[in-house]
Amino acid sequence: MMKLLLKNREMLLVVAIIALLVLIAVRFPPFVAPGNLANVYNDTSILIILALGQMAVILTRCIDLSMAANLALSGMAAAMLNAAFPGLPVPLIILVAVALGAALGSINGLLVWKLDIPPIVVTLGTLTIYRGLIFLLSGGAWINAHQMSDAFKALPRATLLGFPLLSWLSLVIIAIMVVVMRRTPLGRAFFALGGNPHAAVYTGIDVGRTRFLAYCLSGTLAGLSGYLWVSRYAVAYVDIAAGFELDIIAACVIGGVSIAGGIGSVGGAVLGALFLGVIKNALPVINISPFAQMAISGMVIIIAVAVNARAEKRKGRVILRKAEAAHG
Amino acid sequence: MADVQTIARHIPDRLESRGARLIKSWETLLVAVALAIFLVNSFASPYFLDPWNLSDATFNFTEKAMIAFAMALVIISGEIDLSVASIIALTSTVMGYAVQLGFDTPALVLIGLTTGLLCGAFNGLLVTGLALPSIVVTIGTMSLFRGLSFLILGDQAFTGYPASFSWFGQGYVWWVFSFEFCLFVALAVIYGIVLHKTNFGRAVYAIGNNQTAALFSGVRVGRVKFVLFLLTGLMAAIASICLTARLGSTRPSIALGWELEVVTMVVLGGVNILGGSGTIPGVVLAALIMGMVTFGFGLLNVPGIVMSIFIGLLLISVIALPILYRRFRGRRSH
Amino acid sequence: ETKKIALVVKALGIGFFEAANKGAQEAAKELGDVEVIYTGPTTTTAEGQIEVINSLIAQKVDAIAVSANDTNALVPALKKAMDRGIKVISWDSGVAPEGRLMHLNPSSNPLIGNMIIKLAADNLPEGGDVAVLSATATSTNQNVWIEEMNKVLGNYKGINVVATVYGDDLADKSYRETQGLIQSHPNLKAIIAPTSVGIVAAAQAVTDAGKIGQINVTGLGLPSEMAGHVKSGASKSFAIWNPIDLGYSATMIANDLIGGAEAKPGAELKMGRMGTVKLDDKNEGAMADPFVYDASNVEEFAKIF
Amino acid sequence: MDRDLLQDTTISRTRPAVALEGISKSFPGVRALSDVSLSLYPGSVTALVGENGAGKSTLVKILTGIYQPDEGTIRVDGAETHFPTANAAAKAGVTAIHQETVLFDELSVAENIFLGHAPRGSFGLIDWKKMNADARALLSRVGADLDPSIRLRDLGIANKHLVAIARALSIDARVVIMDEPTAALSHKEIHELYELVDRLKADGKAILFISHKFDEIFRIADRYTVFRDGRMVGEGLISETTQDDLVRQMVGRDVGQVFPKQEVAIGEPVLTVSGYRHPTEFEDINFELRRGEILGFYGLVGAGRSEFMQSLIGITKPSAGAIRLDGEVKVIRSPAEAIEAGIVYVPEERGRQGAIIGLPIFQNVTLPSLSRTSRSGFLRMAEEFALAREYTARLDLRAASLDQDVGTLSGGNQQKVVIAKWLATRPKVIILDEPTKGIDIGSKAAVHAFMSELAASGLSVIMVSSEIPEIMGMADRVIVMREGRIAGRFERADLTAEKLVRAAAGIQEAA
Ligand SMILES: Nc1ncnc2c1ncn2[C@@H]1O[C@H](COP(=O)(O)OP(=O)(O)OP(=O)(O)O)[C@@H](O)[C@H]1O
Ligand SMILES: Nc1ncnc2c1ncn2[C@@H]1O[C@H](COP(=O)(O)OP(=O)(O)OP(=O)(O)O)[C@@H](O)[C@H]1O
Ligand SMILES: [Mg+2]
Ligand SMILES: [Mg+2]
Repeated sequence: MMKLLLKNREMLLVVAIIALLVLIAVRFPPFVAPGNLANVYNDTSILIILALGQMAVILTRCIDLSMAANLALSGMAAAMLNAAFPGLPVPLIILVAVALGAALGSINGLLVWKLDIPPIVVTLGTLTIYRGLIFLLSGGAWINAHQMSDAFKALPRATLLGFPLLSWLSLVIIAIMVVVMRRTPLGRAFFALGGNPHAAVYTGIDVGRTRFLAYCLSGTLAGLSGYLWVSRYAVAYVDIAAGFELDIIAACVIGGVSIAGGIGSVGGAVLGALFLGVIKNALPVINISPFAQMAISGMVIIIAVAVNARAEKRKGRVILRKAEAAHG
Repeated sequence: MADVQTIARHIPDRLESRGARLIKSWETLLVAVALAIFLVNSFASPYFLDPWNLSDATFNFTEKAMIAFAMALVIISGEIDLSVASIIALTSTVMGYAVQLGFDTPALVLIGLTTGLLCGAFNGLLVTGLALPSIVVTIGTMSLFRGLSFLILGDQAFTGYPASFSWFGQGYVWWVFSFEFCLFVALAVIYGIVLHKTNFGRAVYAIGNNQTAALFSGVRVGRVKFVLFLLTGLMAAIASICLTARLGSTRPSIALGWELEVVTMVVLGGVNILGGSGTIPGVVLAALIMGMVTFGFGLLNVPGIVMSIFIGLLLISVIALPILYRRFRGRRSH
Repeated sequence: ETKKIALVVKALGIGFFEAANKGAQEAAKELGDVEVIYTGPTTTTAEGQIEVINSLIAQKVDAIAVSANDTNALVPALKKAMDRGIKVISWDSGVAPEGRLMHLNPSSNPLIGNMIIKLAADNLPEGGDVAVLSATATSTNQNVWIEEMNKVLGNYKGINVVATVYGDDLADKSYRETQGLIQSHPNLKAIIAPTSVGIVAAAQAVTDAGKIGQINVTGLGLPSEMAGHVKSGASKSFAIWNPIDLGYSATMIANDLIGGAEAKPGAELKMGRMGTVKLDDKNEGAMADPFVYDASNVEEFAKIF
Repeated sequence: MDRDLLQDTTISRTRPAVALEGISKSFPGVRALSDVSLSLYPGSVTALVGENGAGKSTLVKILTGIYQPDEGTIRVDGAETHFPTANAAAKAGVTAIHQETVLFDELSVAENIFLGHAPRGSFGLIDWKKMNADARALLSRVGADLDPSIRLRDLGIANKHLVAIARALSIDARVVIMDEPTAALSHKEIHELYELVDRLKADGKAILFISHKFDEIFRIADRYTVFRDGRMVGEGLISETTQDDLVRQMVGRDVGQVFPKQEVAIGEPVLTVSGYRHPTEFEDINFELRRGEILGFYGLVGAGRSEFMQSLIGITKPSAGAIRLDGEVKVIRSPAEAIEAGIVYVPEERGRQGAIIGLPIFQNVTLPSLSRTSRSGFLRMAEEFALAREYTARLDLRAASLDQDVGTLSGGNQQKVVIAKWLATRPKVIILDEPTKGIDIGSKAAVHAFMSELAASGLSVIMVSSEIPEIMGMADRVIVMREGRIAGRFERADLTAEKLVRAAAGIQEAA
């Protein structure tokens, strides 16, 4: 039983999340009411979307530290556009945010692809540059709720079948990512190239180009999240989502995406994000000091990494026949 | 060839003189950049060339640079430690707590250093003992250590450090030379010697270039890495003592975001983020460059975030330019 | 020779401080021989402010007027400034006495403490549960106000303060903390947010939770940012002093000190069109009472700040 | 090139399926191919032979779009083409089983076979069902009965190789290239492969077959081409040549004394290994190594020799067993302790375990001996250079300077640096794991001569090798391993190739 669990990372996470919910329910039963769980999901939607983008990048043995900065810049652009031209249709604004996010992601991708600069250096650099650009763009000023049009703010809040559009949107993106990762050559290329970049070349995968596309994907999702974030919280300023890049990476790591590339799944990343989301939302209501939150998420990350590493541990080649039989 | 009997050909020790190598090195590029920034600053602001002002400016980088020395070794060995800023916070918090209990300066320093070493040991144990990737381990401990500091301090601040303690952050050793600056210089020399002149330093390079081969060659890889994490913990503690003394108070948010600045400094100093190469003089130069950029922009009242754009561009372009240059030269020689 | 007065704020880009800068510039124009340097870090950190202060010292400015991110951490840097002959005052959010010549409170702290709880109580004749959403756990002024509020709590029968949470002056964190409050306290009747970032986020969260009418958001905010929420009913009323006047006064006081005035208990310092401020025994002075905004006047002031 | 020879043959009348003309390719410091031409004909197997480093694999990579030639043209059915990527070559009908297994441990068997050209269903999405079914069919064609949905990581090396072969067949190709396909296969699988090649040939495919094993070349090839130092030095019909002739063309001279084994008086036991076992890798390993002896360890690839040797130096942790060195019981927990005790291991994977690319030659050489060249932890460069000079000279290293990055050396010279590194520790016992793998014949001879000298000077040598000639030429005694156990022991006197092969493959002695 335990073995089976350890084998399947997604199952393990589901069990962990349920256990967590049970623990929370003991102290504060209303938390597990369906309505509230839907709220928690809604609150985690943006993290889920971002984690899926980060997963694609990590799968290819890269990392995107600039996602949160990208989100903030795209979000600020969307908010400023809305503030300056309140009449502009919201879909157009979303398109601009997504396009801008994709463009920023592609800059990362190009630097990694064409100049061969290590991904961590590239995105460390662009992280500060994108943040700085928000300041230059906005002059440091905040865009507040009253400067945004109602339509702009309404979209993520509108409900469909009783659930906010934000939740639906993240579900759609999960579905798209499942198809992309599982059933398109690009998705398979992410896995292949992360697993063995050398061999990927032999199978006709263009390593640089595939990484570039992974960055474009993460940038696109960051751009979309930029709009969602800004309209959901109805505010845009230089520092929105500051430090969120680490939450995104943590969600992936908890979800079993291997930082060494090639291993991971959409389900894992989503569950990893949800795990963090449940903790974030639960701590304030179960009367655990808000000051404990950070230490707890730190502990969770470390435990998750250790558990995943155990599950991943190479079974080791088996030479002895008799041992092989015992293993299989 | 193949004839074993032939007298072995003589292989010279070195082909290029040290001078020739130096001219082509990364450090030379950095010296040029540093000089350029120095000149630009001198022209841009009449206040720049003032010994006291320059002395004040050193506080912009000394604490970060101290950590950068240890971080350089960690990165050369192929690992990374993102928890340094959180170690500063936890160390400072523990020292603050000790102040409340009535400890005096020497005890505070001892307690601070011990806390830093314990944090480093925790990282080291997870990375070497459980063989976990250091980047995720230290993302975790980054939250954990600062989280503990929040847990202890909550919405409080520790103040009331003894006057003798504040000397570490505000004292001057001689004329305009602050204690922090002198410590920075001393640590630069020590780390330079450790990395470039000792067996330990050689082991760090060997591990960074090929961990497996280093292990097969008798390098105690686990032990070396553990010591490296201890060292970053220790240096973070030293930086924490200086910073706490300089601020005279402790908040859990102290030194927030420093880890990325430290890594930027190390990478700008020519240390390969993938491990295997880099020098301490490079890191020293990068520290000076970042300090001068911050100070120069500060004199012109440019907001910090605009400076960080510049640092970001500097980081990418300083790494991209040699690559582009090599490519350009390669194309021409065809 | 123009005099250089630096207006150092908690962080650039916050509407409140931008408005204060407007006032400072106005004062400079009025004085003629003063140049105001409006500066600050980009995030609300003490380290960032210290770097800014160090570069101001290097520029040999004549005065520094600072709204501090940390009461104590700025003291060494500001002491150094005073050692080099720079006049240092704090305003809005104060610095410990040894780090400044005087502190200008936007209003008296007891008044603000009383005001925020009164705003909540006025709409709760039968009493009920209220919660506080503060800025960072370390902000000097918020902590003082909450402390003052607790002192007078006994005067408001039936009002229970059930929780104090911290949104760190981040919109998303404040939003999530508010959500937590709504959930964990089903009988919550009011949220008091004595911070301009928190109050907007709380109002938004209450709106999104469909609790308009059940939970009243109040506290300190800017009319321009709150107008919409007053209209929607998420906030019945809130208070603030005029940040333009605050920036103006801080600049005027700094100028007075440069001109040779001495900051000591009992001294009266000149604040131009705002009159004078009298220093108490801690070298602190208060400007004016906070002003209450509600549906009747918020639109008008939203155009100004 | 001998055009007349071509004119005579019947196949020359058919048009080549693919033809390379005047191909050259250089790497920094190496000219891997210069002006080579080669044609592959439908329904014919061409063997490509040459020493290590002759440029065979480089040619394969050019033909499959992984490398771009510096000069020369590729013609497919007479038309000039370019293969900018591996996909382009596959589209043109060229497929290859590469020398290195280029597969993905984390992906399923089916996906390893079809990555890059998976069957597509609706909306152009990958059709997993069809992919698994197709994979199963392909696998049975190569004689592997595997579940296509399991992860590749769970397969043994031979099965992995079969997957690689299935992958090559999954592309509907006219040209099939096999770069040492049998190196990792067992007896039975090799025969199935031969049959497969025959079938492909009958289907009219053009086949390029690279191998170092002459018996199989003479078994399946129709034509041959010989490379030497990146040049084509001969070609013709297999039926018109002999093994000796091919070797002469490959080496450019007669190969006389390749294995300069000196007769050495064998002394007392130095190393005694008893009862070594490991839960999954090996068990029941007992033997003695004597002074001045070269003890050969033979086995098929994957027999567990390297794993066992690494347990002697503390890398793999054995679950039981003890060693005695000079009669004294020693516990060795890490390579550092092994070096101290006087046991050194020259690993088989030079790039990964041996050379530290990125460090200069002299630092590579002195790394395990730093305690000797330094004083209280501080480096002394002069001593380091002296040590490096001494040992690189003894191995006849060719390099521009001792300060040069080992990465810039040729494979053979890198191997010399690696051997020098461990010799400089002045060991009592030296374990050489595949010491001549991937190095050219000249360097090989130098290594063998040196090994012989070492034994003569009183060192004890363990030599792990998968090459029968090397084992037969150099070893005083041979231990054969199979599936983690000792499968046979032979004295030099009664050593035959056949006995070794039988023991290694587990075939019973014919009655
Ligand atoms: N990527 C590369 N970079 C630099 N040199 C290379 C590279 N690939 C091959 N070489 C060099 O090119 C030469 C030819 O190598 P190649 O692999 O083609 O030999 P081979 O004939 O296949 O040898 P083997 O029988 O050992 O497989 C060798 O000297 C090798 O070191
Ligand atoms: N299942 C496998 N998957 C991948 N590689 C394998 C597998 N089995 C064996 N190998 C590779 O084959 C090589 C030999 O394995 P091992 O070292 O255990 O046996 P050996 O008898 O020493 O073989 P060799 O003759 O190569 O030295 C190793 O390089 C190993 O990586
Ligand atoms: Mg080859
Ligand atoms: Mg082996």
